[in-house]
Amino acid sequence: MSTMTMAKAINAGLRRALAADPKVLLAGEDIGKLGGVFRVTEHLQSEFGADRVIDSPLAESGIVGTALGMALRGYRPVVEIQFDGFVYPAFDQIVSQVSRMHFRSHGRLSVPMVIRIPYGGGIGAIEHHSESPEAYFAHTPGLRVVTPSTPSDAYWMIQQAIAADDPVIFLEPKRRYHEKGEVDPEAQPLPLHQARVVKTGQDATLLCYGPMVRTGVEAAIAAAEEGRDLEVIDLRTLSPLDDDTILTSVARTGRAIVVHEAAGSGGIGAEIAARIQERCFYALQAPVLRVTGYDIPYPPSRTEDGFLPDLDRVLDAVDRSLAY
Amino acid sequence: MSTMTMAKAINAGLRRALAADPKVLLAGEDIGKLGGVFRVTEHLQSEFGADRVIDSPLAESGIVGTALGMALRGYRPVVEIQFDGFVYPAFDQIVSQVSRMHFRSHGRLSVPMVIRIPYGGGIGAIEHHSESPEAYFAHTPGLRVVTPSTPSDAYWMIQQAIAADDPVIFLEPKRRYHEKGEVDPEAQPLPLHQARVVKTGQDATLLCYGPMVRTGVEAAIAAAEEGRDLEVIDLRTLSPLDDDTILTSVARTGRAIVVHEAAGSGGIGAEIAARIQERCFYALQAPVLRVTGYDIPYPPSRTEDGFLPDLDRVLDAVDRSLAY
Amino acid sequence: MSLEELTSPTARQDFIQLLDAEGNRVEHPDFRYTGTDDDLAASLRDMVLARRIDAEATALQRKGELGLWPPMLGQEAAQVGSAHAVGPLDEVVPSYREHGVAWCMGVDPLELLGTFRGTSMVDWDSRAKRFHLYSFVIGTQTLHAVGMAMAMQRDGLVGNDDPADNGAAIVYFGDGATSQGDVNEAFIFAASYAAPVVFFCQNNQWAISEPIALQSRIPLYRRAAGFGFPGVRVDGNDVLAVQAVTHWALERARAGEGPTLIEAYTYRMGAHTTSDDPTKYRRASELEEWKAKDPIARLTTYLRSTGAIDDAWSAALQDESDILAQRLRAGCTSLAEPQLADQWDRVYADLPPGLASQRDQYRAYAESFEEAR
Amino acid sequence: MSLEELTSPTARQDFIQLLDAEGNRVEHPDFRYTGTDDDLAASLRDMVLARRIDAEATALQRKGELGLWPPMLGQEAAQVGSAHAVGPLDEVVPSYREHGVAWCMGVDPLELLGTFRGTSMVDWDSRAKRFHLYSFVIGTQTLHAVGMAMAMQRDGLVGNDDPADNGAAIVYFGDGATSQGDVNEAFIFAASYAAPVVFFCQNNQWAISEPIALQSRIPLYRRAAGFGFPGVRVDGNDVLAVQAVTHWALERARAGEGPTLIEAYTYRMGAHTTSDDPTKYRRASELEEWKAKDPIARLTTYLRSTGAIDDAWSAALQDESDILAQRLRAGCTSLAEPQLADQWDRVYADLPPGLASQRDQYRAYAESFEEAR
Ligand SMILES: Cc1ncc(C[n+]2csc(CCOP(=O)(O)OP(=O)(O)O)c2C)c(N)n1
Ligand SMILES: Cc1ncc(C[n+]2csc(CCOP(=O)(O)OP(=O)(O)O)c2C)c(N)n1
Ligand SMILES: [Mg+2]
Ligand SMILES: [Mg+2]
Repeated sequence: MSTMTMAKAINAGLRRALAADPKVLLAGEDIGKLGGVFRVTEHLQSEFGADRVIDSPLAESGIVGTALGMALRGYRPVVEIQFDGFVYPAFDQIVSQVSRMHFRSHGRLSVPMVIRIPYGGGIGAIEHHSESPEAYFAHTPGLRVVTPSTPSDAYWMIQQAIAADDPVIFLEPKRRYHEKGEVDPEAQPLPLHQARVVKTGQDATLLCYGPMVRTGVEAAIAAAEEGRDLEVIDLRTLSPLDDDTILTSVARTGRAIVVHEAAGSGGIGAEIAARIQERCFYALQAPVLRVTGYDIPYPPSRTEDGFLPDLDRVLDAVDRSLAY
Repeated sequence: MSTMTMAKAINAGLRRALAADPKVLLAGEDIGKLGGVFRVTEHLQSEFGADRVIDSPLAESGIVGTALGMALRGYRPVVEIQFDGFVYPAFDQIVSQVSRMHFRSHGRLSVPMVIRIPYGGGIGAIEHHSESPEAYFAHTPGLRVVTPSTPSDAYWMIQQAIAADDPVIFLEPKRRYHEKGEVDPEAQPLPLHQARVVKTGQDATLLCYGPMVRTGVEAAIAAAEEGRDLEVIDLRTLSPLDDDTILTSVARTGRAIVVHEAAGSGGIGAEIAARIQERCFYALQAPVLRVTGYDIPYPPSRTEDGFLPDLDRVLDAVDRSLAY
Repeated sequence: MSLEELTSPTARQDFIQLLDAEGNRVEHPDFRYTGTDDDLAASLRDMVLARRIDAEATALQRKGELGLWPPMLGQEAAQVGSAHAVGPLDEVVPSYREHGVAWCMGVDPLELLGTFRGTSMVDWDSRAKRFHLYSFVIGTQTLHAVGMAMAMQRDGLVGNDDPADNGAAIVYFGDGATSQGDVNEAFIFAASYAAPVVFFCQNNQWAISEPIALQSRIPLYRRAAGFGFPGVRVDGNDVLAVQAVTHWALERARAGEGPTLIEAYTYRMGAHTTSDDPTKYRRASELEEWKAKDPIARLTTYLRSTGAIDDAWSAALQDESDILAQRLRAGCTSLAEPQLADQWDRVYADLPPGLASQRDQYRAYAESFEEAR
Repeated sequence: MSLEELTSPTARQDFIQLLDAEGNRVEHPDFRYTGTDDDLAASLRDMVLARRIDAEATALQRKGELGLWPPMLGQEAAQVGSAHAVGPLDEVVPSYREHGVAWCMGVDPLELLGTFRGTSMVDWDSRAKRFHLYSFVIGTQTLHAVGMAMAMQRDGLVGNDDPADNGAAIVYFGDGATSQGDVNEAFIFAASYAAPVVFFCQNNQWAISEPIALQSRIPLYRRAAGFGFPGVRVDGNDVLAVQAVTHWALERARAGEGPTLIEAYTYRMGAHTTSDDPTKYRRASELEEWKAKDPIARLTTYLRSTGAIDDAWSAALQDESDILAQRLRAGCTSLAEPQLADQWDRVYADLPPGLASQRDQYRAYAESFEEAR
């Protein structure tokens, strides 16, 4: 058991995966000597060699496309996209090739590949460095989309993602990279595709993921002071969604609020709201509410505090939900 | 007033736009002498010259990126993506550049550009030729996403899209290209961003667009025989959605069924369901149901009849909705 | 040849030819065909049968048995010649028109038909055949091939003392494909890592209706030099030259000397696909000119002139071809009909529970529906 | 020079230099600087002020006033030299490090700061300045520039008899950017349409931590030949050579002779951005070697040697520089704070009703919140 940041936890998880399986490879821009711009791959090239921790030319489609080729020969590539906003040049390879190779080959081929993407805002960055592209990937059959919210989950989930035989979009909430938590390398981790009830509660269910889990927990604590007992769920997997955990909770509380940074329209919250109302119709005491980024491009960073869901916006939604 | 196919109607709309404004340009693969693989641009190059109807090298990112450059100097480029499945190489240019240039420039620059995409299945095609990528674009702030369902709408909407100062993703339901309808060049068209009530009804609202409008209307006719009075709405605009028309209808009928070809998870139906339950919570007598493509890649064409929403699946959903 | 020589735009190997259009063997200072006339007869056989497969598939499409077919008519030498250079550890990554390569790699042509009949995505076992899935998004497969080549480097299959231990990847794409970003990125990755890959571009002069001049103002093979590896142009209708050049390029790759771009200069004698109408965009005379360069005719002329083949040989081949055609016609209509319910199991290696229940619901719905009939 | 000559890898103009690192003018057979020493003094002034802007911005970042800054230290000659070749009808399309070009194009350096302070997206009026928005997704802007050049062709701004009627686009990008598909597609479109565009690549040897050798095994300028247009390498720390070469390339473009790739061989003397730590990946000695080639030092030496500038000139420039720096420091902290409520109006030319009500709801929420405080 030790305390470490999420960035270090992913580093430790990658190290363990590299050590355990010679087929595991890392590739990406600046991941070698520099250890990545967030230092998530720090020291891994010197430990495992430049053949296994590969600095790639500056071309995301090339990175993903060649990784797919390596996967087809039995490797388990883990590629890093330097920032969320730079995944789009690789979009074609991801949605038309990586996600479908298993399907196209009638199940003969598989693509055990992980695409790591630091994502989300809140770090005062310039444009294209604070995006939340998860809905694009979650709408794409054949991909798995997961995101940890704590160092411990990050440590385990990256290893589980690497071990998975399907392509996994691994979203790393960059503004939580430097937050610390306990990591127990002997623990028995939760399965990759299961949501976690972070806090149980009776009055309403807060559904959040990645960078917003901390916000959700803080909101629950604040709400408790006002006598409101919120259940907080960390989704962890955005595709496939863990319907059981979500629906069981909302069936009980009758109220749900989804929180994410991405634009609301067509976001993960839309799918969750649609599912909940489909399957918990009679149990719902209020509409599923969404607290999300607005339907505008990520704004100049000095306005991001207003753009990103925060404690107050979540509590405001709780109020509105409970008012039904 | 004349009767023509949708493909000819778009051709006629493009011709009128080219004739009316010298700044209108077309670009794309094979759109010149060949007139496009669907002949939508037939004869336009010989009429307006190769400088205005431009055959492009085989590179979608290049087509969209250069069109953006032309738009920045005052042109109104209309680019053709040959098939839905080939838009992804241009995804970065579309979501990170085209959609944001107005925003990035604080409103100083605008991008009056149309991206035409023949989309959807039902034509027995090989893979990558039957995709429905609309949700990716609808989740992207700064883009407008529209789709006609009839020759008349196609004729007018393409002209309105070209006249719009915002970038417009113009989705053409390819399996309806050869269906005929009336086109009146003297008519007063509906505004581009308004849905149309195709048929009024009391019992439930069918929300459909593009290729599915015909299916929706057929379902309504069949349902009428069983004494069920369905309202059918042709959304026409997928982003922004015409909330007024949608919500007014569902507030009245209390039931809604969204129909589309794209995968259900994270599709347009999710957003519509989420909005309806948010804003018509008390009016809803049944959950908003979705009849969509399944969450799998587009399957071999000899299974597409089962994959695509059809009359029976829509009626089945109507039954389920009315059973609540 | 040195890299400098190979990348020089004025190098004399501008158009490598070993068998001219009239069926005469010609000398080239750098390349020669090392096989026997019997080997060439085997190539001719493959070319003839590949053409027959193509013709039958085209006919099956006309009869409505296939939804679409992209004919390879005219490209037999480029495909068979290059495929004959493929070694036992090599990987072949096709585009969508490589029916001749598929044939040489042992893919049952019936398996090719499934994709175009709509009964399957891609039917053959790409790993067993070392012939990857057809690829329909132009250019994407070039990156996959480079990745496979990078994997071979890591597998220790490159630059070994014993050439039998070495392998490489060869990837096929068209002239139009060279405009795609992915193809150029593939050049970059391959050059950067000196990956053992051969870029085999069939310049058939057209990308649907677009002539090569729209994609490149200069000969395509010269693209490679700017990325730091050799590019060569070979007469794509000359199976000897194609095989010799491909052999050389694959050897370079396997030895660890890095990538090569081969531009096989050929012609798409048919339509782009059965949906296409080339009269809209190209002169009939162009086809006539290229007919005079037919790859099968010239090889037949040559082999007859040397006596390697005779009437009996041709008659036997004709029989073999007829039997194959017959098998294709019969086999096509009896390809198993796909079941939608089966498709869910192919989306993920481990089917998620939500998707399993979606499949089950579909199945129940479809069955209820069948019962109701 | 003919195209053949220009695209030959052995051409003698391998490294065009007109002022060596010691400040001596040198001859080149094909290029010469046509300006006066006074013109050069004006270039020196721009280089010195650009360096000062860069230094102040770096300092402002250190003080926490900017979130980030990408220093251009060392690239002054490449930027000022090329910018001085820009004509009145030309369009300039930058990447994100072109602070020196921005300065020459008349952009108020305070406007540069807003982007990096997080007060704005991009502040300047790109059309009025003919200096397009900064671009942060590597390589994308090269296609925009080609599109602008295509627009200029249609505007009748290319190949006119009177050179004053002609224009072209010049686009800036880095050595790393050359690996992106978009950049290579830009080469293809430009070549295909003979678009009036100059591709100005500042090869500063590094793409963050990645050395140029990872992107290309051969000199970058040679990439162009494979696409069918000339590429030249110029000493990017020699403002005379940069200006002469850029002038020539822009003239070619404006005259309708098509694109050129210029590789300005220079060095990023600072960190990639203020977030970067170059000691992790590069030798200190490398920086020392390049310091000896400093673009400002050599031009100062030269102009002092000819007497074009003297102590008084330098002192005046120092004063000007100090005043500019002072203005930047003061101006930075008083840049208007952006309002989130204003952002909605910039998403669409015509704000859709749903978005207007989202904005109004936000505003009401924010106000209620303010009131509640
Ligand atoms: C990304 C993408 N864009 C467009 C298409 C449509 N398309 C199919 S084949 C083709 C032309 C390809 O030409 P070429 O590369 O020369 O190969 P050929 O068909 O001649 O063998 C086009 C444009 C596609 N399949 N993929
Ligand atoms: C598509 C994309 N991928 C990655 C990045 C992250 N990134 C920013 S600058 C940079 C290096 C660019 O190097 P180069 O093109 O040489 O320009 P320089 O910074 O040296 O001026 C990288 C990888 C990005 N901005 N865009
Ligand atoms: Mg071709
Ligand atoms: Mg650089």
